[in-house]
Amino acid sequence: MQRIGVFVCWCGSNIAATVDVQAVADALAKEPGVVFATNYQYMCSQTGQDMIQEKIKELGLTGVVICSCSPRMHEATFRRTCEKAGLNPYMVEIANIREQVSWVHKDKAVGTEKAIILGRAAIAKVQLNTPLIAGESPVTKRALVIGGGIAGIQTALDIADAGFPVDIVETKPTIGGKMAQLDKTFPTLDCAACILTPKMVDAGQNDNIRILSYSEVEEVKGFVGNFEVKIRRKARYVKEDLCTGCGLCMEKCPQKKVPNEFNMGLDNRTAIYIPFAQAVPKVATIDANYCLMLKNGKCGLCSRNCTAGAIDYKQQDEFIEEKYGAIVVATGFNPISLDKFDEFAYSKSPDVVSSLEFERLMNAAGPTGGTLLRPSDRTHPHTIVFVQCVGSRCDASAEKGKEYCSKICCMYTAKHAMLTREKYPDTEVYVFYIDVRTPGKSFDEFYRRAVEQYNVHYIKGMVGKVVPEGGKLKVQASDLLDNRQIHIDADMVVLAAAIEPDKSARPLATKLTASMDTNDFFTEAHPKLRPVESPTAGVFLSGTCQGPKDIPETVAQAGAAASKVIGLLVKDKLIGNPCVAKPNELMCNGCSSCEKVCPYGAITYEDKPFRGPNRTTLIRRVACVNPAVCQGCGACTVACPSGAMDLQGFSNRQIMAEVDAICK
Amino acid sequence: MKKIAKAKIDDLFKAISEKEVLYLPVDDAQGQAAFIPWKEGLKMSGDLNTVRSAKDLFFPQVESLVNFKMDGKKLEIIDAKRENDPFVIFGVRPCDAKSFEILDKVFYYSEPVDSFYIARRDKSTVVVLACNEPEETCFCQAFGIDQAEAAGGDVSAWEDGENFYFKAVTEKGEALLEGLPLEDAEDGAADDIKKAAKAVMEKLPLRDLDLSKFGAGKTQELFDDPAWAKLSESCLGCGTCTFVCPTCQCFDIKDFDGGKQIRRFRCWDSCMYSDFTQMSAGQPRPTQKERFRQRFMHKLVYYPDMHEGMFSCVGCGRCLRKCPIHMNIVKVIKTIGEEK
Amino acid sequence: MQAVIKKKAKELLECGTVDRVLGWKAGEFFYDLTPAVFTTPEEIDKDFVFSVFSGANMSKYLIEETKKEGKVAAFIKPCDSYSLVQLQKEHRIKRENCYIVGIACDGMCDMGLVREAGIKGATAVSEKDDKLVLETIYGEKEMPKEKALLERCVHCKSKKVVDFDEMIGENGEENPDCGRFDEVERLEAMTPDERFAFWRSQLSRCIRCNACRNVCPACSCEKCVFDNPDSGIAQKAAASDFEENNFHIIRAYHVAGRCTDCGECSRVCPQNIPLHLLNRKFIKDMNELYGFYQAGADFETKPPIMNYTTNDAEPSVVYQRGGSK
Amino acid sequence: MQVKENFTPTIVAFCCNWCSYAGADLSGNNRLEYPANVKIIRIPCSCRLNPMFILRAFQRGADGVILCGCHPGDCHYTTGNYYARRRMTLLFSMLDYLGIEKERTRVEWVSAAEGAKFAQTMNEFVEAVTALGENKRLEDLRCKQ
Repeated sequence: MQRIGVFVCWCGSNIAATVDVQAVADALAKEPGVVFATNYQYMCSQTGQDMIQEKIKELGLTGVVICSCSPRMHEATFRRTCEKAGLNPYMVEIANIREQVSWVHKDKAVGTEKAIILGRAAIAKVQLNTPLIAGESPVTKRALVIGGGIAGIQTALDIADAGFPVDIVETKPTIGGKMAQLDKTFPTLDCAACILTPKMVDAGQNDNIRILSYSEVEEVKGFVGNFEVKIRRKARYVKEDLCTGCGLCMEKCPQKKVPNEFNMGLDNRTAIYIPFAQAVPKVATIDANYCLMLKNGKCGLCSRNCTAGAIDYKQQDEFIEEKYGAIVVATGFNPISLDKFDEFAYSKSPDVVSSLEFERLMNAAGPTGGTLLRPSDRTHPHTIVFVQCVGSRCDASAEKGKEYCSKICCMYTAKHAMLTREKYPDTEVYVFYIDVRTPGKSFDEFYRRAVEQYNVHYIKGMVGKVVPEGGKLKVQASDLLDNRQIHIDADMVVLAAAIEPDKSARPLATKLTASMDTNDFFTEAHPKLRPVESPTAGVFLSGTCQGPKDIPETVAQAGAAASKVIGLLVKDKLIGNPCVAKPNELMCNGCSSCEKVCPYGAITYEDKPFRGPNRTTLIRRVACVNPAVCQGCGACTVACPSGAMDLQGFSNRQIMAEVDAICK
Repeated sequence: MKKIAKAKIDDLFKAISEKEVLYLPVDDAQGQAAFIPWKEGLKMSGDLNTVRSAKDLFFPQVESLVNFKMDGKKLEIIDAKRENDPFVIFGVRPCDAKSFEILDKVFYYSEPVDSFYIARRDKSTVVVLACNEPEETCFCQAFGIDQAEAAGGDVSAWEDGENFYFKAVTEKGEALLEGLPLEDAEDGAADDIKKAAKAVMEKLPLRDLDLSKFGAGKTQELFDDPAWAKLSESCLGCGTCTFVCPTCQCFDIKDFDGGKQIRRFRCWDSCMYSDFTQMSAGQPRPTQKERFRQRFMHKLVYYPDMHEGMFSCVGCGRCLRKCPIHMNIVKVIKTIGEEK
Repeated sequence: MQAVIKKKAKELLECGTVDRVLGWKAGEFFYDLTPAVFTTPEEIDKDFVFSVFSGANMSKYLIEETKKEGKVAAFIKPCDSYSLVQLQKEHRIKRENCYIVGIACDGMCDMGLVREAGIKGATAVSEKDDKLVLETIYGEKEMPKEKALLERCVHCKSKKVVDFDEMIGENGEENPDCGRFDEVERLEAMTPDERFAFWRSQLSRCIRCNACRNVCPACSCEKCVFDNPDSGIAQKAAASDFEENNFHIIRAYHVAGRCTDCGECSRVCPQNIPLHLLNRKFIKDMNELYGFYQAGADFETKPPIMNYTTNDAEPSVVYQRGGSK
Repeated sequence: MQVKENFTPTIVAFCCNWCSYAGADLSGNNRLEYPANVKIIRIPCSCRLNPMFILRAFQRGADGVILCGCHPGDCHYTTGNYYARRRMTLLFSMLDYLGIEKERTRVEWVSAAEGAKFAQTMNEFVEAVTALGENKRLEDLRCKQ
């Protein structure tokens, strides 16, 4: 049995006016285990705290109950007070007799009675409290950024600037991501490459940043501050340290018919290639699916011509293992596949293009050198129809498309329309939209310029059908405002395809035990208050892997994620919350029920030896909770049928003791 | 000897229940027989026996022993024992009647006596009803019980298609029959019933169950029999056999803190349970094999050791019917001690 | 069927595929079969029985059997196979240590139901058409076989063995229209007072023998909360009406989402309490609220109670349905 | 149903630490009254509420039990209240199935800003439970005397 001291606070008249504090102290003094009970004007004052400390020492108190304001107010205060007096801070319980008694009940007798009951409940709980000690764990001062788009680059630069080493893992041969493919950026119309490529160079030259391009995360172990990550460096058949990026190999390569993914397959590249001129690292990569040497063993032209001797046809995938304190996910997005949207004739006509393809067609470094030409006959289009919300904001019951708004399409379509009109004033531009959403700095002005200054025809309505006929694209649409059917003979149709998380995100989430929503966007630890953190401690979110975003938002979030990472990495050790789940291994069945409901991936299983009957040893699978990862929600304790999993500080017995005391 | 026509049996029950509480085997919600206090409209069950034995009426599953009241740090002790009203159990089968003798030896005659048990036992009048239609699970004959003779109670009773016949065996029995609406019958009135019953008893498959391997003093021979492991391997460790058994008598004592009062009560325990006789030092019977062995050794060896060779089984066959995996004392008797 | 199974059992032992065989062992009568482990072909010849009284679900025994050295063969009926998969999902059975022979099943009989039909002193049985012919000490009696079928077989949810190494007989199909929720619906249609009276009349007869729990494949806890003195709710007997209710509510809750509806709880209850109606209520509610789910039907799907969607029904859905007040 | 005069039910309110407990505090800050027979137990998250605790409360003499947590989507631990929602839905349905008055149990989502909603919820709940009268169906007589 504990030796409990009860301290009843008046809170001036806040409590004392509607609760007879003397009567409360007297009643609670009679409870079993209570060795001392008193009341005082302001328990939180220095004098009040001194009294508590004095009594702990004088009477050898093992538990303290404070009847005062809400624990949300002063629990931390009183825990510190008691800790200074040598009592474990978790041996303190608060009975909330201000917010939940004196302030909500006017009758003094009623208030006093309730205060006594709440005091009893706190006493009953403290009887079962055990001293808790927060765990500590070291922090590896290195961060991993998964994804080398603008989000990953920005996060890495910010972390590196703070003095911490960062690795960027990028699955493509170069960093740069989607932004590298863009032409101009809204709403300022500055060139994407002009603002991105310097950052790419910065990242490549920063001593604190190591770029692991053409690499993938294979396995993640450990927890916040202590991740161990295995990274696969895919064989690029070119020695990265030797390749100078001169490009001679590309000139010599006889296999020139490889669809160029950087240009969305609108032109071809060679089997050995550097994706684009400003690639970082500027290192060639051999595409094993097309290389004649790797496929048939007949060629070797690149190797013969490489003055640096960088070509290595025998290269294998390599694995590196590294420790990290924090992991940032920046896996980005992709436009959805338009195969299912037959009504827009995307797969039937090359002149029906996605917006990202359109970006390449407009780009000076693109397949057409920046001249807008129809892919089919390389002529200038004179009528262009833009279709918004292709696969965005779809009905849940529809079998294609996404329910969410992709957020960026309205603005980039306005940009495309405006740029087209500016470059080719003789071109008629139509935009079909459901709504035009422009909530951003200078966004609406931008859109209005497209309509008012550039005379883009914005039509509220959906395109029903696109039919290629006689070199034209017959567009059937409805104008909802004028309530009429429209037929347009277009030369080009541009589809604003919805964006979706990169396909690598789901398997990565599993490796990280990070949670995702039904659309495969990573979920944040709190939708409002912790938007750049994953619920899994030590895992942070940057960019569109968390939800659709434009570039400024992505960069802002990337910086925010970096600052969270820096905040973690500057710590030498992490001090945990001791009110975490703890399994009783003797009772654990290893059934995995707890693991299934843990939002943090804090639970793992181990085969452990136990003493069996008659001097035997039994090996049993039992749950282990990592106290550095567990946040103490208690979901697992209820999922556990045997009651083996319990929550420290809010144990089954403690809560039932409170119930008993209240219902008595 | 007395008799009453079956058509008028309700009159008899009414007359008895006016004097005392009358417990009668009645079909419950699921059509199984249980001893239930008779009231107007309840019909006697047609089953051979109740699912739970008649021991419940003397040794209930849960019984308060003493209560404590807490007032702050003060403790008050309250005696939980209540005065029992006299009661009649009607339709106890000869096997169950024999089980009272076995329980009496433990609770009634062995020191320390069980005052709770005695209080109930003394207030009871037992009407034993002979079995006309014994079943294949009956092996009471192995324990010297004659299903045709309704012995072991205060009143012996027989029934045929028409009538119930009664014969008082003890003074309590005579007192019960006195003043009840019964007709006189000649002394041999039940002879034909007995004869018919005996003829059926001859046909029972477990009639000749051989108990010669068991009894007092056999601990050494049987304790380490390797067959225990095999027999117990499928045992689920539930308490069905012990709880339907008329002779199982183990109990545990528990406290319940209800907030206003703390109750100390006893409740049936089962040697089949993993925490049976659990001690702070550990479990003396760590696996189901030891627990399983305990149950049968107690019935067939330890009890006879302590009670002049009397077995603590009456062959009622309840465990044969109710064990979820059909392991039972008959299989044990036939298997243990076979391999030498 | 028995002959094929026995042959297979012997074959598995003889060719060393397994070291032990889990099966049903003959008893004193035709019906009292006991689950047992056989280690030699001779034992199998002598004592192995497979009949309409081989109702016991063998999957739970595999928890202990697969911890032992060597490999064990088990004959698994369709309904047992769901428990087998569920137990593997819960990491309770080491699949590599067992060899599963799936057996087609036409339904199992229960001796309690034979007795309920008024047949006393049965000593032998044979099947004739749809009838069971019973020899008794009171002469020959017969009854329709369907009257002796276990409740779970009358409303058989699936004749498909979901996990096996080989199959004896043809594997069957799931039977979604088995009507197993009819009785739950009947209770739901009652008034709360009627339901309360019904459940009191059932649960008040509970003797807390724990047969339901100990036979249940989902109740495979190292130590049940009701046996653990530190849990705060341990009880050796139901000492009050509340404790009777509490045990059965909590037990049903603890197996919710893991219960495969194998029906063993109701089969073994010595008091014939229809315990499956509690489990089925949870199953029915989960099916209706969160989409169809059959525990043990596959290795991947999360039980609904350990899962969620962001637009689940609110608990107030309970107020809007069920019998009148 | 017969209502005893002057019957004041015992109500146990389990409140999650992050939203509803703060919501309850806010009704205090705003001096919004609710009956004193509501006693709050603080739990870290609504998903900490074990059905055993609810039954325990009824056994020990509670007449109504209410769980308050963050609004779905707002859980401090992101998913806790989703689990709680399923668990409570199934438990309440089971209690109803056993014939226990469903009005005795309730779940309400109360945010830290909803002090008024907290007080109003408690007022309504107390009223509903008072109308039902004493909890008889899940009581344990041993806890009453």
